[in-house]
Amino acid sequence: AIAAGQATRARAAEGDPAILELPEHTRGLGRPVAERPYGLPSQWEANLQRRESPGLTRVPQASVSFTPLQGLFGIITPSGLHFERHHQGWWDIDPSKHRLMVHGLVKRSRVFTMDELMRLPSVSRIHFIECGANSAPEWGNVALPTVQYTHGMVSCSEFTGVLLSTLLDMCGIDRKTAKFVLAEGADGSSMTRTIAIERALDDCIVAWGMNGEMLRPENGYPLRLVVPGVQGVSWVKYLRRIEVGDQKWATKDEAVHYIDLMPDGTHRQYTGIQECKSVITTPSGGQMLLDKGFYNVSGLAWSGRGRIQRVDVSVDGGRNWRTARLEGPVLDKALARFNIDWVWDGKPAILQSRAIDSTGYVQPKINQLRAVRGTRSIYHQNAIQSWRVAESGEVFNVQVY
Amino acid sequence: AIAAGQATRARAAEGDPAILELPEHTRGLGRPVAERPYGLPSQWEANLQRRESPGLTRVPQASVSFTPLQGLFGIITPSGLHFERHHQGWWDIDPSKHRLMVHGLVKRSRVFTMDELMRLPSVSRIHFIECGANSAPEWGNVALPTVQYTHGMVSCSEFTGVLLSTLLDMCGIDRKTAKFVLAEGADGSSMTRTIAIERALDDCIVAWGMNGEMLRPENGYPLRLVVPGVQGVSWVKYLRRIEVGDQKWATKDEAVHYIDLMPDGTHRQYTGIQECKSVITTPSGGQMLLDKGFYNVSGLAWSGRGRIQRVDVSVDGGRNWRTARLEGPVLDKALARFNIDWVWDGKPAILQSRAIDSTGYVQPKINQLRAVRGTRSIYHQNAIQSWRVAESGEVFNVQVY
Amino acid sequence: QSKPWDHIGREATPAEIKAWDIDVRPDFKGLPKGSGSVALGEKVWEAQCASCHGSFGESNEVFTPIVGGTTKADIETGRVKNLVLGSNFPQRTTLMKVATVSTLWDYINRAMPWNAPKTLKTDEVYGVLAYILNMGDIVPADFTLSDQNIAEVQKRMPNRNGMAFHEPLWKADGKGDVKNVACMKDCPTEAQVRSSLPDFARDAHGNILEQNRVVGPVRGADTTKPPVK
Amino acid sequence: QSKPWDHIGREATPAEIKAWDIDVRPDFKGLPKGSGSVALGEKVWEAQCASCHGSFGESNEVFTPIVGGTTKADIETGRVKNLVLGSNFPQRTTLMKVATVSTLWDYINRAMPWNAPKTLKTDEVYGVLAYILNMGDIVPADFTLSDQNIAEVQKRMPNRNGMAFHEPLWKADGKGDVKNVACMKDCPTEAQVRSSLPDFARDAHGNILEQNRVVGPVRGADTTKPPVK
Ligand code: HEC
Ligand code: HEC
Ligand SMILES: [Ca+2]
Ligand SMILES: [Ca+2]
Ligand SMILES: [Ca+2]
Ligand SMILES: [Ca+2]
Ligand SMILES: [Ca+2]
Ligand SMILES: [Ca+2]
Ligand SMILES: [Co+2]
Ligand SMILES: [Co+2]
Repeated sequence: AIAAGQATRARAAEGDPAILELPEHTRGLGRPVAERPYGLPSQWEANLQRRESPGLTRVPQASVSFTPLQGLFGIITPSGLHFERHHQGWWDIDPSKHRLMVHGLVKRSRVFTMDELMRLPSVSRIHFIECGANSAPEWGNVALPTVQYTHGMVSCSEFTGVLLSTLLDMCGIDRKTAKFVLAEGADGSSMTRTIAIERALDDCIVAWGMNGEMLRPENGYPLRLVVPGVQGVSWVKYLRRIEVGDQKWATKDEAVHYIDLMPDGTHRQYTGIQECKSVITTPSGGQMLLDKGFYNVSGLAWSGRGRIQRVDVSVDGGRNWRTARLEGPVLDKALARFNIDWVWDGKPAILQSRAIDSTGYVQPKINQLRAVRGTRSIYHQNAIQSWRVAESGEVFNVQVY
Repeated sequence: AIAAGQATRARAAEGDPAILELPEHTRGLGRPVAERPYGLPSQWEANLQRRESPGLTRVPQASVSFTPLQGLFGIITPSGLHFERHHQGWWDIDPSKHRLMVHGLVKRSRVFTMDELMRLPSVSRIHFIECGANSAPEWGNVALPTVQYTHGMVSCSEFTGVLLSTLLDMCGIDRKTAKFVLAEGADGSSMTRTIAIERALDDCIVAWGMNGEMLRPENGYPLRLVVPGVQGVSWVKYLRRIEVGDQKWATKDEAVHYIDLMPDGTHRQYTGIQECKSVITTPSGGQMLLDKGFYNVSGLAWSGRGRIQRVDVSVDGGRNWRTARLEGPVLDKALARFNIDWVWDGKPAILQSRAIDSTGYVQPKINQLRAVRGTRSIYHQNAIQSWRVAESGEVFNVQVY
Repeated sequence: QSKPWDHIGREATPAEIKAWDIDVRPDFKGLPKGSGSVALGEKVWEAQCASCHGSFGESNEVFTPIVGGTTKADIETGRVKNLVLGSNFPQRTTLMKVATVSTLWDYINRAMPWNAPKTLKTDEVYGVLAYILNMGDIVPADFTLSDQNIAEVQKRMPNRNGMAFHEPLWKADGKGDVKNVACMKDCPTEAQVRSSLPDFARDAHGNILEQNRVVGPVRGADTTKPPVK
Repeated sequence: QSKPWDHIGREATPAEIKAWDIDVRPDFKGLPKGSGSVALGEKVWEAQCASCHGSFGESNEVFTPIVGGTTKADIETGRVKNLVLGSNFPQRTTLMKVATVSTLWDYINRAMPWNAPKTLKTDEVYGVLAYILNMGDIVPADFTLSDQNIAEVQKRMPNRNGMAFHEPLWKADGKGDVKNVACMKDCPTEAQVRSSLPDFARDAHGNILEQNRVVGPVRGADTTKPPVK
């Protein structure tokens, strides 16, 4: 045993066995091309899954699964990890039988097959989608252990489709009377949401493509509405119908949910915009720093009102701030990735990020949000997130202001 | 039978059964969230796979699988459909045992674990990767039926990693003597490629992230070199070693392959740059237009020397050209998506696209390429691609100049 | 100006529009003619709704209760008092929130029963909505709800005056109602922890160790164990 | 200037560098001492290489042949004539192309045998390379290749003068050697088909119908049938 111990030590001094002993893959023949005609992540990445938050919802077909932001890079969300929000379950619809109808206050109504839609002039644009209820459980107090659950209802993809304005123009909308459109899905919930005509004629996309391929079934295959900057529930999946009208619809998901309860007991209705927000994803809640010393602190920032202009980071609970590097491209209503240097001295620290968008809006602190909106509004919680790094290296979700 | 026929006609006049008869998914409860913790494309998308070109290579571990560009959108390539090129098969390497060594003409050599690399300052950037042999079989004559096989060895992803320059700076390269670096992989082939020190210090990335998650095993998990603008073989997968030196290495894949045979019998050696190129992906070879009338002609353009500045499209075999729309963002050494309107009158047509990059270089015709380089050089075939649309609507791969 | 793609697609037929254009607006545009009594509604409810929502619309099983928390006084004022800050009522039921009765008609018709949406007959929708409204004391037990009297019922909705429209959060170019400033140095903050994760929540989402990558600058904490002090 | 991340990682030990630093350059930097005869090489070849590359390095099975196509005259000039335009030689063998003998030493040592790379002993690499060179008439049958004489052998490589360095295709900011102009109207072109897909190639990649999406502006053509005229 002593001899073996000495041998191990000698070898350790000589170097790392992972280098000295050539691994199997350096001495063998690997696997063939196209063994997986559609590829998957490494077996070593299985920990990064979309996951439900237990207790958040009561039935899994009217529920949420969250994107594991704690392990992601850059701005593109892998489509396999895109968060899910269904109200009546997801379907894998036969695209040859899917139709889109556009009607209402138009000169001529229109029915399109997928074949027809996909012939139309298309655009491809990178946008974030965030559920209006992202970070909702923490309007009051800290409730969730990791960034997957605090912020994992945001994703960012490259969407391809025809501008909604192109379709509305084709139908000859009545520019005088047309004030709103209703978007409706083809699933059981037939999700319906009102969109202002200015939004509809601006940058909304009737999209079939997501990150280079067709939308995934969980995200509305074969057709979904993309409403840049607006909460995800308006990005109607399995889109089957657009009605042009002159009044808001007050549908269930704009009259009973996605309404923001204010301290005076009124609800703000039609609060779609996802205001400027950011979060540090590494290091973040539930993670352990391995050691003192240098870290690349990395995170995401976005704004439903435009581009990210700047992100500042504090490591002392908001007393002092430094401006982070933004990775390019920094796009309109898209996630932006920021990075900043940090040397951890091993002492307790509180990390925060604060985004500023192209309108000059500064992401608020949770107490500033509460001062205006109270703690019960559920939606649109875009406060600065705080992560406490303990001496042990463990990172905890906290509220600091 | 007559009655049934009449009933069908009557119903058809009333409308489309796909609308009139509500489908099951409009009348039922769908599937739960997180049923697939890592999602996959729709069952209806199974035709779009990466595929081998029969006869191109002789053993599937030293072979190629091609990206189905004919069915993709935008600029991001779905990672599951990223083309593959292996020389000795692919592996799914345990990242905790992977090491990167940097040594040679440096003040201090360095060994990094993945834990250590991923602490370093990182960048996230969107770049294309193209195999130097993409489109190679057609230096002579038309040989391949579809754009998957003519151009499917190009992909574009968002890569995340540490700049190679950061690592080289850490090691203190000797700026006087250091002229080249060698990059080496950890697989059986231990692929080795020489990179000029100016390239290495410019925009090369030692990358672990691809499209938001870790690299896929087929693309070098857990570490690959990204050499923007340079042919894919230099993007060494399973990267294990960087040696700094003062001479080129003339490794097998830069002395026996990836050398361009010229008419005079010499080979051009070290021809890494992927010059400006484009291709129309819809409609493209092997596809059938469903009808006369309007089409959105869509394609991809890229340049290893910079950004795409303009793409022109001809529908008459290169006699007349119109400038296409470029979708944003248009990035350095990244794919750019172009779109242009076209009304097909049902007569034969020949579609071409021609890209111009930020250096002013104009993508050449195949005869112009041949006039300088002959027909035998195998690599770096960046000619204008021609697709002939027959009266039947079928699209054929042709050469026209 | 006409576009070269204008020929793509075709007009919808009246039957097609009828098949899909099912939405009902607050002004009752889209509401089909029909009627249903509370009694009919009770039958529908017990047969097709109660299994999920409970016999009195009070079940928490699949969703927040539909009925409860509203008072006769609310029906007078059109503002639900239990929504005001300080109220002790534990839930926000559907009837407490919804301002527009059309919303309920539209939604039940469109999406309920949850596992068999769009199977109710028009009169059944009227009936079951009448039953729900009756459970909320908005209509009497002998009421028959119809397209003729629904506008009257709207005037009794307990939270009909409870909605505020805050335009800046509806328009992309609006200005936020919450303001922070981009202070960089010695900024005002207590810099102390005001709230942190309750102990029971540490592993309520499973072991976080297993939800993080096996390499990288960090690992997941083993939340099956208490934090290291 | 020092960086806050400079402490990350550690120096490689000499043993580690030795284990991985296996590359051999054209100037023979990195070449380990050793030697191997053609006779030894023949044994290695027959046992470990011939199954894939053929007994005389001529097999097409897994790859282009390694040996063939070079002449004594090429060895004199250092330029392989069969590479010149107009030659009838059907293949481009490894020995026809490779200019640097170091390349072969490095590659065999690094990657061969294909299914068991890095298992050859140093002397076996010398030997099997000697055998390949002998098959190409570059060294005699009684030759023993070693680190001492490999530089001499380099002088006999048939294509040693066959490489050209064209810097513009090596540098990102180089200028292309092929020029087109961005003509927009009435441009010079025959606009006629000079080459098209041979009939046999129509379905050589399978049925293209099954390689396209089931919806969209186009379908895949059914290439099990001839094109519609
Ligand atoms: C199989 C279970 C089930 C049955 C049966 C069912 N429901 Fe529901 N109901 C749900 C669920 C789950 C939701 C929440 C859906 C969502 O998240 O969008 C819901 C939502 C509702 C809502 C909206 C509540 C709110 O505040 O958003 C109403 C109203 C409603 N149901 C009425 C009915 C009526 C009337 C019936 C019978 C005709 C019925 N339900 C049958 C499960 C059911
Ligand atoms: C199991 C099959 C197999 C065996 C055994 C094998 N090889 Fe190979 N060899 C290959 C393949 C396949 C390639 C091409 C690899 C690539 O694509 O990079 C190759 C490539 C080569 C090349 C480079 C040829 C060129 O032009 O690129 C040389 C030289 C070579 N082998 C020599 C050897 C020697 C020497 C041995 C025995 C010690 C050997 N091979 C054993 C399959 C084999
Ligand atoms: Ca949402
Ligand atoms: Ca390549
Ligand atoms: Ca309507
Ligand atoms: Ca617990
Ligand atoms: Ca070396
Ligand atoms: Ca055939
Ligand atoms: Co919702
Ligand atoms: Co290769």
